[in-house]
Parts: sequence; structure tokens; C-alpha cells
Amino acid sequence: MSVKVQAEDFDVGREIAAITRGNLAIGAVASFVGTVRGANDGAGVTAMTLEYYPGMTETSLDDIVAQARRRWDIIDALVVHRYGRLQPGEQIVLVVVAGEHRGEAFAACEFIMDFLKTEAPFWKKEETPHGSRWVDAREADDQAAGRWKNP
Amino acid sequence: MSVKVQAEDFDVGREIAAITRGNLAIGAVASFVGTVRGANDGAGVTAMTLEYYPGMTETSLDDIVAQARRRWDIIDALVVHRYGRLQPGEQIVLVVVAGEHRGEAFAACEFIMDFLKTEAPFWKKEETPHGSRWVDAREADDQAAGRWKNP
Amino acid sequence: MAIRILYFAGLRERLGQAAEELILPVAIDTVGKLRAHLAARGANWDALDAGKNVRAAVNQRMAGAETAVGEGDEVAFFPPVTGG
Amino acid sequence: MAIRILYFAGLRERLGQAAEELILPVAIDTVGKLRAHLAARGANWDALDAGKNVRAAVNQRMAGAETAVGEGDEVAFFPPVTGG
Repeated sequence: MSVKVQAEDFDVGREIAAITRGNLAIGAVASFVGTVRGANDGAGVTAMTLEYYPGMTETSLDDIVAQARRRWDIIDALVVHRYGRLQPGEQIVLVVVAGEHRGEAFAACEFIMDFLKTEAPFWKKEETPHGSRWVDAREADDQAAGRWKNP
Repeated sequence: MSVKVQAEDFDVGREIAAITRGNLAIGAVASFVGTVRGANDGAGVTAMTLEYYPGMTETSLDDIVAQARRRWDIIDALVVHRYGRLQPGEQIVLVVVAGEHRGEAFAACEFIMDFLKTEAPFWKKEETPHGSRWVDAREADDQAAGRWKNP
Repeated sequence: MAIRILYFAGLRERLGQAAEELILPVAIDTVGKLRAHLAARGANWDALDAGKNVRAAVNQRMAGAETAVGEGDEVAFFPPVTGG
Repeated sequence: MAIRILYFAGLRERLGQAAEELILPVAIDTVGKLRAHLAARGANWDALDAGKNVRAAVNQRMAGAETAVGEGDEVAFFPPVTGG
């Protein structure tokens, strides 16, 4: 289990290989990569800056991964989230979950993303042709996280 | 949309980059990698050989991806499945689905895997210390695919 | 009526062949009748008996017992799939 | 009672500061009371009014209005999160 908050980009293939290497119990690896879109809420986005809360952000991600581990029978999980200024098309976040079979890996990966979106202290500021703006929290994200409360 | 059946290994990071490059509408990429486990049904697995039906297998994968596309609002999808002899720890299959938001990408990725497991003509033969054996179809896979029939 | 038949995986091994060209009697015009026709060869061909868990495809599309088989078709028989 | 307060994202920009050290009156012993205490500074500080959609953490754990605040604590205020 590992959580990284970093400015640098990540290599999905390398991260997956690092998790699966030497663990022959793993048969299924579900991943998610979030990227910067070139438009949002009807305006072009020329760049985005991600702010976070050093210390609390890592603790929060650790806690989300631990919840996923308690809930599903998974073998390993990784979260990498970038901060700083990113261009459209760049990678923002990576979640990788490895398990014996795919059902648990998919569910835990989506669970981690849904809670990361609503609980982990990150904030996005977009640069558009009309100026900069902080991104508003999405109602759809709260709903996505809420789903997991109904077993 | 692309489907490849090949003997060679694949690089997840490179495949994801190839899909997302130049398409700034994409904000979410869900992926799945299946790997050869070192044990199955209580026996050690020293190697595995994947057989397929050239022509029909590719058509079947194309059709599964097209179904996912009709069902969810996704931007692109890729399936890579290997054939031939593989060692434990090696990658077998890759499914990548890119969309604007993560809900659709996750659902379509899991749907493609569930139908690939039950409909695409591939057969696994395992080598164990006690000899070779063809892998039996799993009831759990039929159930996973059946789920998608209830809307 | 000439068709081509393909066998895959455990079925291919059990029957000892991957493919054959076959001239069919006119009466053998569905997948179900073809299976019975082949199973009647005896010995290992009982693997194609109607009760056995064998899947069929005609011209690379999944097929049922009632699916028509005709001149020039490619028919395939194989066990339930196990890829992924 | 000395505490440290951190402000993030849009709230940090609006208040024009990222952090401050503050000596609190003894009566200000919860997150809710601290918000009211800060909002009473007027001008942009109304962003911390009880009705505003601001999240709080005490010692890097999410906190509600009733969460206790005491000597040496690190309290943070920020907008709903938008990462991922």
C-alpha cells in the first residue's frame, strides 16, 4: 500500500509493474488515470494549478486506501496524485488496485477514486481565456461517494 | 476504438498515452490488466498457453467494444489480448476505456472485461507439476456478465 | 454440401484434429444435426453429444442447435471460453 | 491558548493569508466558535460565517462545528475539495 503526492508525472506501466512484480497471487489490476481536460463548464482551460494540504492530504489518502482494504479482499493498492501547474492532457491522478480476481479490484479502485474526489484535500484552479477560477465541487461526486454507503 | 490479438507483451502506459494524446475531451481513463497467477484451483501453475480463433476472436472483441460504446458515453476504448505461452506474472489482457468522466469509463471497462471472459473465443491451458490441464469456465464469470442484463 | 469444420482447445485435443473438410448429406442442415452426425462416428466423438457443454459458431458468429449450416460455411466447435 | 490556523485555495486568496498564529480567548474552544470569532473581524472574513460552505480540520482530521480546539492545535479552513 502506498500513497504519493508529487509534482512529477508518473508512468502507469511502471507503477503497475512495480506492484505486480514478484507477487504471483495477483491476477487482476484495475487502474484509473485522471487527466486535465481542455475545457470545463463551457470554457476553454489553458492550464490548471492543484493545491493541497501537505500532511493531511497524505493521511487522508492513506485512510481511504485502508477503508478499501477493509472492505474488499485486495492484495495491493497505490495512489499517486500530482500538485502544481498542469497543462491540458497531462495526468493528474493514478489509482491502481491489484487483487486475485477482477471484481474486487474494480470495486476498490472506483471506491478510492470516489472518496478521493470528495474527501482528499486538493483544490483545482483553472486558467481560462476569461481569467482564473477555482473549480466548484460537483454534486455528481458527492452522489458517487454516497453510493458506497448503501451496501 | 481498437482491438489487438497478439503474442507480444504490451506497455500499459504507452497504450494509455496513445489513446489520450491529442484528445483534450478525455478526463478519465479506466484500465484493466489481467496477469498469469502462479497458482489456480489449488495447484501451482508453471506456465499457461492461450489459444484463440483467428478472425472470430477479433470480431467478437470488436462487437463487445461496440456494445459498450452504445451503452455508455465513452470517447475511446482499446482491447489487447495475448496468445501463446506465458509465464506466471506475465500480462494477458489489457482493456482501456477513456471518457469525459470516470463513471462511464469504469462501467464500460468492467463490462468489456465481463463479456470478454464469457464470449470472446480464448482458451487457457495450464502447466502444473501434475501435468497440463485446460482451465474450466468459471460460474462467477457467467454471473458477472449476467449482471449487465438487469438495467 | 461442402463445409469446413474447426475444433479448438480441449475438444481439438480430444478429437485429435484441428480442422476438416466435410461433404454433408442434404438432411444435415443445422448445427444440432451436424453435432449428432459427428457424434455418431463413435469413440471420442461422443464429446459432441447434444448433452455435452460444447459451443458452436457458424461463419465466426455464435450459433445454437437450430442455426442453419449450408454450402461453404465455416463451422467451429469449442468448449466454454476461458480467456482474459 | 495559542493555535495555528491554515487557509487553503479560494479561501486563502480571499483572506489574503495562508496561515496565522492566534491567541484565543478561553471561551473559544470549538471549531464553530472559532469560525464565529474570525468572521467577526468583518470585511472578507464573512467568508467564514456559519452559513458558508467551508470545511474545517483540526490536527489534519476533518472536523465539525462541535470539534474541540485547544492549546497547540493546527486548525485548517478550506472550500469543498476538488481534486482527482
